[in-house]
Amino acid sequence: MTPRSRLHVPLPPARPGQEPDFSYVQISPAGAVNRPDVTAAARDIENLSVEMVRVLGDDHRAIGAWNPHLEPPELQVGLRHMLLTRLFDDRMQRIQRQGRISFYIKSTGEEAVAVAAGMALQPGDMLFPSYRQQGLHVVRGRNLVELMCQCLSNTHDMCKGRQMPIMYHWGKGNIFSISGNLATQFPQAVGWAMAAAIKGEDRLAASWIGEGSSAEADFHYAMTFAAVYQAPVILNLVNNQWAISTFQGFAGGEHRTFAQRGPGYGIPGIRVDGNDFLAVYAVTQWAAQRARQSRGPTLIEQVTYRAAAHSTSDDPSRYRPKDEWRAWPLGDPITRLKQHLITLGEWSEERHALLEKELEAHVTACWKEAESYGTLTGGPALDPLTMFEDVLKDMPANLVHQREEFRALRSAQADASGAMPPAAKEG
Amino acid sequence: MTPRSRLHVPLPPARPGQEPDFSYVQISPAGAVNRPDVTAAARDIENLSVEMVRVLGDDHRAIGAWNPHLEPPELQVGLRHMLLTRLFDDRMQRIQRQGRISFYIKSTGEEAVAVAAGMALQPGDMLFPSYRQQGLHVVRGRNLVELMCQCLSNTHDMCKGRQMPIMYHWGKGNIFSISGNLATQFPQAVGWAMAAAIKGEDRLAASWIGEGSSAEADFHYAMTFAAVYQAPVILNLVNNQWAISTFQGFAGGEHRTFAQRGPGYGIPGIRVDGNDFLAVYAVTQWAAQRARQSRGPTLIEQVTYRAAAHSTSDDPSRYRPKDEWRAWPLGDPITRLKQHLITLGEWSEERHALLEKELEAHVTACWKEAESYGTLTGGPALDPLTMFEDVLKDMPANLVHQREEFRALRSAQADASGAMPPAAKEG
Amino acid sequence: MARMNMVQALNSAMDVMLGRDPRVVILGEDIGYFGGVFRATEGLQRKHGEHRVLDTPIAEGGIIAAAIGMGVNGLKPVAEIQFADYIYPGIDQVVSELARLRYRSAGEFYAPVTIRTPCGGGIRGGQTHSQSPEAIFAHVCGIKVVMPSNPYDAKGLLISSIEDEDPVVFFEPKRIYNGPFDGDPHKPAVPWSAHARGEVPDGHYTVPIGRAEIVRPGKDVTVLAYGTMVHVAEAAVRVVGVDAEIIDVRTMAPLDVDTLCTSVCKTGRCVVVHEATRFAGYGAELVATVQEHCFWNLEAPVQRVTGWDTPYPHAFEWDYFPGPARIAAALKSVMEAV
Amino acid sequence: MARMNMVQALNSAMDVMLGRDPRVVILGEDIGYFGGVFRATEGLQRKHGEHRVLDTPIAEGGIIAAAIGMGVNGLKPVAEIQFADYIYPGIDQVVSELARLRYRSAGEFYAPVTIRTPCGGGIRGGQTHSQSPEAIFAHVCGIKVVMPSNPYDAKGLLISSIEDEDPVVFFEPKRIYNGPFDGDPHKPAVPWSAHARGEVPDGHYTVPIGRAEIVRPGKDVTVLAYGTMVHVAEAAVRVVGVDAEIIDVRTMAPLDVDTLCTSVCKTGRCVVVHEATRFAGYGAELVATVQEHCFWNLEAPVQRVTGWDTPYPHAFEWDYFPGPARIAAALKSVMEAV
Ligand SMILES: Cc1ncc(C[n+]2csc(CCOP(=O)(O)OP(=O)(O)O)c2C)c(N)n1
Ligand SMILES: Cc1ncc(C[n+]2csc(CCOP(=O)(O)OP(=O)(O)O)c2C)c(N)n1
Ligand SMILES: [Mg+2]
Ligand SMILES: [Mg+2]
Repeated sequence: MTPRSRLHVPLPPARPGQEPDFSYVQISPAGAVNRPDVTAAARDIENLSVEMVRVLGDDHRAIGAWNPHLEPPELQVGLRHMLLTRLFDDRMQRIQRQGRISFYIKSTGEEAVAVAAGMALQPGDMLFPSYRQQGLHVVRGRNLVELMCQCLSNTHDMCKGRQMPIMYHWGKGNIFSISGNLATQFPQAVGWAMAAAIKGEDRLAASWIGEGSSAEADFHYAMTFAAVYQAPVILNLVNNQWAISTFQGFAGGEHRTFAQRGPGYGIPGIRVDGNDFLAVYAVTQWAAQRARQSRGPTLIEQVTYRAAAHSTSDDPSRYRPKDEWRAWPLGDPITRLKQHLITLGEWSEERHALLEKELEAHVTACWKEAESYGTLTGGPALDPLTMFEDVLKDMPANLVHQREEFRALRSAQADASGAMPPAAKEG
Repeated sequence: MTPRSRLHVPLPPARPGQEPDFSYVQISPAGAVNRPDVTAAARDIENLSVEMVRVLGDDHRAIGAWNPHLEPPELQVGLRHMLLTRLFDDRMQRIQRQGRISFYIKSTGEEAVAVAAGMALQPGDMLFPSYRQQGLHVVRGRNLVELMCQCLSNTHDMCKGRQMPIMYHWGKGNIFSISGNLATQFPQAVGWAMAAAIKGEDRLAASWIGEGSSAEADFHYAMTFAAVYQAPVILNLVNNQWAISTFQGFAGGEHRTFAQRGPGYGIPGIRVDGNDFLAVYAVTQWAAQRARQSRGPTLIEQVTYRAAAHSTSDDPSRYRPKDEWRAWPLGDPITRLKQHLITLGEWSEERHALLEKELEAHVTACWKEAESYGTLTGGPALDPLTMFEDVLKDMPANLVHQREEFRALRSAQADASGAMPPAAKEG
Repeated sequence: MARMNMVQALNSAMDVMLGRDPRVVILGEDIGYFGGVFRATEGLQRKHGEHRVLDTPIAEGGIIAAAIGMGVNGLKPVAEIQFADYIYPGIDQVVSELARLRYRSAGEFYAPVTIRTPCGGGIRGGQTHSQSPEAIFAHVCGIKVVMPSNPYDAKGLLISSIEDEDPVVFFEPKRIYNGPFDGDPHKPAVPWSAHARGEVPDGHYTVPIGRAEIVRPGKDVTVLAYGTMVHVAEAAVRVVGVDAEIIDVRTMAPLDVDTLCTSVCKTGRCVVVHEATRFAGYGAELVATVQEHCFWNLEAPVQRVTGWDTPYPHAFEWDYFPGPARIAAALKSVMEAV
Repeated sequence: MARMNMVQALNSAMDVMLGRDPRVVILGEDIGYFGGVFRATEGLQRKHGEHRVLDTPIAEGGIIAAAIGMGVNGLKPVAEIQFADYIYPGIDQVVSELARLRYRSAGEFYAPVTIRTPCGGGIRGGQTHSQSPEAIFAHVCGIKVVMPSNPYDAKGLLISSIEDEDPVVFFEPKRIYNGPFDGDPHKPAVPWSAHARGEVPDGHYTVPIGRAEIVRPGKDVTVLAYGTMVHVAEAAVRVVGVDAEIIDVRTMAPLDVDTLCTSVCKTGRCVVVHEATRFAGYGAELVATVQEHCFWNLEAPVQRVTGWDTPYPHAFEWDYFPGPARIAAALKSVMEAV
């Protein structure tokens, strides 16, 4: 009989109504993975791309060579940032449900990926996030009011009403503008890092993309350019198991870890427990040291789970078991850091409850302030005439004319209130 | 002192005036590499992506597990195809130098990559070459006259004068149309193979790109889709060390072999001595068996050397040592197969000289015939009115009008000058 | 006959073609098990199988390349690009390959691929979920470009596209997936069930590619529009009360010059409407074509009403949108001219 | 003052800017050690170092993305795309990122990248070495699009582009790298040294972006052209003997509407010329703009003379090329109209 080929179609471990099954996730015990010197050659540390760097054990203690030995106050700050990120997300989702913003994306369950990495980097390092690393803004001390105003497209919106909610940027905070097109920031971060190297600076770039987005060309460009020029960049691939409705197998995760892409390009790949604050901190620190010592890029696969819906437009119960997140074997990053601090004797359920209350109140206060700058439906509003600005540095003639046409149309409408406006000027 | 990063810029081993230096090419002894069963999992055969499959030893004998044990007549056919390819190339280059065609690309030194692979595949397998695998046409028995007519853009040109020389295609021979845009054929081959798998056929697709082109997005798309759907496809990455003026380090070859990209995607990667006819044949056969048994794609890095200029527009003496090819450690594929046959007692210098003469005469005869169908400067000519055809299946109105405009213009010019344009076929 | 909205009509077209022609395969991001973010492929995988309706990696260039390879291997792939804004990563495979394959191989190879992609604003999607890039594709010879304005045409044109042996880029104005939006976001939404073109046969039928349609005959002025803007133009014409002939262009390339120019030569006046940015947009071609063919009949300059030459701003969607007021102003202005 | 051909002028512009501004870096395929396949960057790496003049992997999208990142980090990158035909793999980074960054971040981030790329036919390059995709980029708001027609402008415009804080796509008509080709391939080539605009200052100077130039004043008809076609138009005008005003558009976006329309309103007749395919090409915008602004002055329909709506065919390059005969025919036809 002639052999015949058959198309393989990746199948997720469980569909709605089935039992969650995460047996495909290979997990190393905490402390089990060696921590090579940052001078190690990529080829000598390939095991890091297969195993999983973990620091926090089931007993909530930090163990092993990757333990970053952070002081309790730092851990408490980390906990605070993660908690604030989560509470902020929860609030914004509720606000979206109420129809007061048009859209939102939560990072629930993935807070450590942004917060721990952000804390391990220097303020001068440039961050190129995707839409799911709001924790970076929190780490860098951004006033939540500004993020809320962006989501509201109100008079204080840093984007002047031009972008969908969550497409933040922060020049002063060295956080790049988020794009709606997936993965584009990855090779841009490499270019930024190449420029830092050309200028001989000690700054590095870090970027984040989802595992689903890694199928885009930009992933390949980033890896190639980073490898060729040994750019000082940290490339984070956030494998939260899902890309909207498709599980990570559709991005090529069935046969290999995503971290293993690194060695294929001659770049160290590290697979890390993305819900382990200490592990994420440690690998980021390690990668940052490499970058600053001209030892080139690192690919970090952050293994985590998208506990929330993809966005407020999504309904995950259509494609995965309802409570799949409960079965996620790496737990919750906030709970784990909290338990670690409690085990250290540096935290308690009471303090946690108090902190939660404090942060809730903070979020509420921020929202009140943000609303005072305008909402979708009321209060002060951005002037629509600003929509003609910033297309180019100086407004070109066609936009000057169009702005005048628009201005005339509006005043005609205002004058006639209901009647049809007369012909625009340039008839 | 603050550590500072520095941009790494890949440096080729030698520049014009310097001694060639191929010490960077890691070479395994012939017969040294194991030949796993085609059912082996990608993860268990990663050594194949680092070592180098070689069958022909320095003593010109075939050894080791990869020896495909071809019969002498088959070897002789292979030698003939490679020699014909080379003589064809040489002739076409001379013809270009004489200004009789506008452009040409030789495959000198890389003939085994196309010829051995082509022979190891089935006629029904679909081939998606780059511009440097003319050997595939030779293997599949194409009349050289047709290739020459394409280069001449004459009345028998399969492309009807629309394409630069060497952009062949061959529907009946199952060889796809060559594109001027690098790498695009790679994911197309995967799509073709996916269709074969959807239909449950036993056909496979094979494609070739240069190592330089592997930096393009299409390489990544091809690898991702091939891995995800386990498509029956053979992806050949021809590492001939140069991409016009940049050496393979600029495509990411400094730190890793290109074959190692394979395991990064969960695809077996095999590094093969691309100038060893038997080795190329054997790895292709192995990959084809995998594909036909629904075991998915294979990435083959063909390690070879671009002995000629990039194209007739190029002058390699500007960027690499003049005689670098002489120092190439893997020798010449034709010489090696010839010596092997001589060692087997199945060939001789005399027979070789005779064959060369016969093939030279054949090429000459073909060229004479091809020229009779028209040249750039004389003889029968394609009707320019055909340029409006095949944009879409049926000619749209705008093109009908433009064709009429062109026709009118030409007859006006002809009237004015007294010259007669070729008669238009259509009304 | 059934009542369908545009999403259902598109779904029905694919369902019919999957059923009739074993060569048809559907592929794209989230389109299989999930049924697509706009639900256009809902139920198709369950019904026709995982080898006919394929979820893909998130790689638009890979999707289009794979579709080309499949097309060359005898299939008829229908690829979905989730938003037209995301077609750019795949544009090299469209321009350099899909559009050129037949020509460069003198007809020996071709890939009958249909690329479906939702375009236009109206869902508060901001600049990366609202673009209308039809002009770019219309400029690329070797592909057909289509944009329907109602469920009946959507199904008929999609079936024609899938059956066509040329590649088709099929733009779906997402703003009218659910109803014939007339340009006023403050009015209650109108469903397709209240519109004649929401009546859609269940089975196979075609609407020809390359043919515009006169959706409202008139004698004073010709309005050239497509997609969402057909309905907005109708609303504007109602308000102004002018006897306009409204033409739904339907196919951007190849363009039905005869229908358009016969009308403009008759009315002597013309307004061109689209949602895309104006500069070097598709409207420029319509204006150029009209003035070339109808110059001696024109009584006023042809006017363009389009999106402003800026990205689509999230908060100012309705200031950006070329709504009925702007169309009305243009209509009056061409009517008043001399 | 020196005599330079266009390649030397471009080289000189980059040399001057590398010398004046430490932020300037050049990157692209084969542009470093080798000096570029058209030699535009010859000697620059040797003179300015490997960290200022970078060979890159063959990945147009990566090149443009890296340039954006560099631009955001304070550099002024000049990226070469080896042929305009190969810009498509990088177009997502141009359209979705480079062109939109300033707008989406309300001015907080921007990348002052210049993309140089040779375009047009004339070197027997066939369909993948001959395209003129300026229309596509002109339609994309947020970038400037430039095409010079002579060495003087080439250097001055390239320096302006590098100094500009907006992104610029800089098309180089490769057919006139060496001389002002007049459209007749059978005549001996004319070098730039025989042309006034082959006189190029050695040092720094600029030619402003956004300004067209009247290269031949006249009163009977306006010819709008750019790049190679400026010279072809001049030849056609000489042949026909009409008193044409020839305008070199020079900047496709933003367009210098005033200069163009002032001329057409004066002459009352207009011929638009480009090498790119006609349908939905840049000429459509020129026609639409002219008819909108000069309608009441027009005495004949504006004519377009362009490449045919097919790919650029290798063997029929000169049948495809919109040469002097076609321009002359159009000139006669607009002059004869009524
Ligand atoms: C170029 C492009 N294609 C498609 C989309 C639509 N899209 C938005 S998010 C998403 C899934 C991304 O998944 P992943 O990369 O895993 O990130 P996650 O959402 O899990 O954080 C898709 C397909 C897009 N925004 N851009
Ligand atoms: C998309 C694209 N970019 C650039 C080019 C120009 N170009 C033609 S061949 C070539 C070098 C390719 O090198 P490689 O892939 O190593 O193949 P080889 O020529 O060595 O066989 C380049 C840059 C092209 N044809 N297409
Ligand atoms: Mg994900
Ligand atoms: Mg090569």
